[in-house]
Amino acid sequence: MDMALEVAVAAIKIFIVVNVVQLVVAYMIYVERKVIAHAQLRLGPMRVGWHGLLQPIADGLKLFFKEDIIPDKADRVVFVLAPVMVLVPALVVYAVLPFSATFYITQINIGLFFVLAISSLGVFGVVMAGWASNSKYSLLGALRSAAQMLSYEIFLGFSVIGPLMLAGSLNLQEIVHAQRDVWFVFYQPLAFIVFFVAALAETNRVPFDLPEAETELVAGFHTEYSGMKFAFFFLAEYASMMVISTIGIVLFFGGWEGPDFIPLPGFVWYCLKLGAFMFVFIWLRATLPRYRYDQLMRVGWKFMFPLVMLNIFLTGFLKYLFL
Amino acid sequence: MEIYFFYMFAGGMILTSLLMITRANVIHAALLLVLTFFFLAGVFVLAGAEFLAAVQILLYAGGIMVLYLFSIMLMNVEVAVRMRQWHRQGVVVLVAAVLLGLEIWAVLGEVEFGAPKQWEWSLGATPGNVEALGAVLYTKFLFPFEVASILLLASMIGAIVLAKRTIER
Amino acid sequence: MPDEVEENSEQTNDAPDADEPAEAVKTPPGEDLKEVVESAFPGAVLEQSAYQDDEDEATFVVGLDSIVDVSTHLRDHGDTLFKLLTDLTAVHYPEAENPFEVLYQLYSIEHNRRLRLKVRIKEGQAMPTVSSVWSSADWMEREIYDLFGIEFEGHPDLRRILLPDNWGSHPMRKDYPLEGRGERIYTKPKRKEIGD
Amino acid sequence: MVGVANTSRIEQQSTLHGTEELVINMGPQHPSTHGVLRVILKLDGETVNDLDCDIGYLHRGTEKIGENITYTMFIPYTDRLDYIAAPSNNLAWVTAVEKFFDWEIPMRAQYIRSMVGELSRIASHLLWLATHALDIGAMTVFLWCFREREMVLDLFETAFGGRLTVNAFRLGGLHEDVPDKFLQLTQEFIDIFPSRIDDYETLLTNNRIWLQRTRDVGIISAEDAMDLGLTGPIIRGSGVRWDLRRAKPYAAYPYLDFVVPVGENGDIYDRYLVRIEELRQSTRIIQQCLDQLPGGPVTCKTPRTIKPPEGEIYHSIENPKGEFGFYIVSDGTTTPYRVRIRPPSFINLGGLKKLCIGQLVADVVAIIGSIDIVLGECDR
Repeated sequence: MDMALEVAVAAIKIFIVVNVVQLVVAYMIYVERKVIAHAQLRLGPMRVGWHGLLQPIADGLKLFFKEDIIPDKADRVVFVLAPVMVLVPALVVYAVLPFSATFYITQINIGLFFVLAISSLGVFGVVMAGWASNSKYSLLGALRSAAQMLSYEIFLGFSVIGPLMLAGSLNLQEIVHAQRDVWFVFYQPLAFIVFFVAALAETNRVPFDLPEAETELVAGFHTEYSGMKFAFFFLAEYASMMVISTIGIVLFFGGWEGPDFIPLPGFVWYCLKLGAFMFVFIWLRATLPRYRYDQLMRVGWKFMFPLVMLNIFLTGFLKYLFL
Repeated sequence: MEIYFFYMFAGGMILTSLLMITRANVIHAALLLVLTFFFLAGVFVLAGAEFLAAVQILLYAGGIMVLYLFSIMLMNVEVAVRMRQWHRQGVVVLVAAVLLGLEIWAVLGEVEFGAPKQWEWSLGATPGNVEALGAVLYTKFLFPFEVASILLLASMIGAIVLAKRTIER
Repeated sequence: MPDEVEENSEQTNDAPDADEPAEAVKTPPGEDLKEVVESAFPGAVLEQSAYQDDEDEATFVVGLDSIVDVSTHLRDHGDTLFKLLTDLTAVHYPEAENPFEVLYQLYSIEHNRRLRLKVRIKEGQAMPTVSSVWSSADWMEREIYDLFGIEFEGHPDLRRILLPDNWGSHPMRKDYPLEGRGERIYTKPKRKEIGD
Repeated sequence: MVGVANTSRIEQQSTLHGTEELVINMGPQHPSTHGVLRVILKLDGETVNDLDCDIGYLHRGTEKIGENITYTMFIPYTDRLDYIAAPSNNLAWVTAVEKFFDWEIPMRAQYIRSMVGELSRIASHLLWLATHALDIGAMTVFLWCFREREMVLDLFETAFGGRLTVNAFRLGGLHEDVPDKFLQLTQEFIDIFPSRIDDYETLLTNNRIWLQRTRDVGIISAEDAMDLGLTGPIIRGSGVRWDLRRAKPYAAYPYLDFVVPVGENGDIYDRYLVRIEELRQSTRIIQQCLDQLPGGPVTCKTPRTIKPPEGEIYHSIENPKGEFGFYIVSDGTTTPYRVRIRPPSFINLGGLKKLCIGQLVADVVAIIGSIDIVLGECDR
């Protein structure tokens, strides 16, 4: 009986989170369009609803009803599976993310590790999509993206080790609790820089949006996709942006905790911090050009890798000295 | 309850590995191997080794298999599919299969069937899983661990040297 | 207004007009260039003309055989340095004895001078390519081949460039019909690979 | 005619063993080939080993049309060549035809011609900067540039009634004098434009990523540039201080003061800097034109039918994209015997192969952007 109840509660939580995430993602796209539009002297969506507020819904509906095209020479099974393989890991990760002190689906003691493991699977969908499309642009995009995401996963993984050493736990809740006094970003600025750059690369955002660089590869790995399958890629991209932002908030900015003198609920703090992160993502997109493939790799291996190793070494050394 | 999950994961593992070795398309085989890793990770979780499960997914599925796919995709799969898949190695295969069967039979003879009471069914409840692993790895097994690292390092450098020579040529 | 103008250009090449007026009264335009050519290849310049005696319109008619040599010489000689092949085109005079005129419009940045070379050829006669002298001739010769049907011997990659491969005729010829179905002459796509 | 893709030197070979070069087709429907250009690339990984261009998708036989209509009727056709900077083409055509005659073009017309020519240079360079930056991923510059380009098009509209294809000049001068409002609006535009150039430069000039993407990429030496016949900002980017406005002045340029900017390395970044400086210099030229603009008529007395004497001339001007010239053969009738357009985009594009081989595929996009082509003029 207890078990059934547990399962039911978990199911309800999952239902809420998945749906809220999708809605939030839809509106994140809206916000991105608006912010970029205003950076570029445009208004952005204005037609559907007040200031285009219903635009995401209209877009969603449009994508639902669009014709679903599978290219003749595509590998049908893999082609259909690929968007799913991208979206599912992006959503599964939400199972362990702490949105506030009380609201989360589950907490496991390898939380952070779980997040890294599952989000590393997103690259499969991308590679599958690129290969199954049987198009050269898609294949090039997939190859780029596989190389890019694999490399930057390493830096991402190493950059979280610093905060982990300070917190002494892989459990996301405990990491947040460890920052009650001082956010780790002040202890770990190097780690944060590397984390942020790697996060941009992992989510394929400007200036690392090579896998889908539209001026070179048309749309990279999802060139051949349309309709709902395309929407899956889109959803997954923004969902993983949110995941990576949440991890950043948890590791470096004290998660849902805010300063004591401003009495706001934890969830509100979380949303504020998430919004700020997202804004930086969008801001960068409006400002920066794109790196070239070899430059991206050079930045990673010749600059970020030594930096993050230095950070781990320094953290260990200082922790040994002072704690 | 857990035993059903176990059978589910184990059955899935066997099924996907069988499918994997019979596919003509290398990409499909590689993707099925990923699925196999997933089921294996599930078994690890059931066994209370969630760290191992995460490593399984992160390294094998998320890392190594992507590299496999990466290199497979650069090949011309269409040509490979049309190629002959069964080589005349029936006799060798038969001998190997018989030997393996004997081994399995011998091992299974040792194991008591029934309720596996020595397994701790725990999902995230045990506190010291990761810590215990770390402690053991860096104290008792430090030397083998370092030896393994150096071995990997050496092989990595070797691979780089080989690849670099090709590029320079 | 004009008199307030100051020349602050760092341009190195507005000088050549300076020594002109004294002798230019008598000599036709491009006489000095002709001397440069004639010193190396006597008799290479078959004809010399210039529209309204304009220095920029100096034109030499050169023989089919000597065009590559003359071009190379004009490019490399210190007094000419025609390093820029500005334009390469052709004109069709259907009634003339040599119906095709191939024109080389040269420019020298160092001396700020223009020179036009002309070669007159017969129908079906192939031109030697100058793409070894100026790389820019590559595409322009392809264009002439495409629009006039003049072949260039030794061209590295002589294919049609503007029109489709299976276009059956050469539209810049004067006898190409302007309207009607005559212009839509199809041929089967012919994969012609020159230089293979 | 239709349905058959042109053959290319480059064809995909499929093998199972050994390193295979990937042949990809960029265009003609590709976001960054700036129109209908098809580039066939042979890639080794991401490195370009060979390249072949397929052009002609926009071929309209403009030269042939020119042989069959009068000199005046051809002016609007020149609009459709480099439609990004239409008045420049008009200027090239009218100055070329006027070379047949010894007309005294009124100074007011000459100044307005120079002014409009420079405005079209601004319009063209803005579109180049917009698309070039977009190719490299800087999206905001695109829309910022279009804001100013819009203002320039508005100016054209005020003066001549057309925005894109302007049909600005007539043989012998202008069709009619420009309205005072045009001069006033031009002054307003010139007043704000330098600060807008600063805005673009803030986003790009010292941006590390921009520098990494453009420095030492697509290098062409001055000698190679001349060999390939490259003209305009490309050859100036390679350090050749040569500008037809200086070398063979036309319109009011003999009386105007401006600097011809040159680069040092001949890479994409230098071409970028040269064009940005040309934007500033154009602003300066327009300011001088406005200050020095004389009064009087805008057209000289021209015969009712334009019948140049028999002969042939070549005349070229410095278009935003390079040397844009006309070779005209007149047989003494009202229609030219032969009109040859010397298209800078066509010839500059011919240098693409030399610029791209050995570079990465991402650089091809940047290099095409830095050449600044417009296919309408390339294919004619």
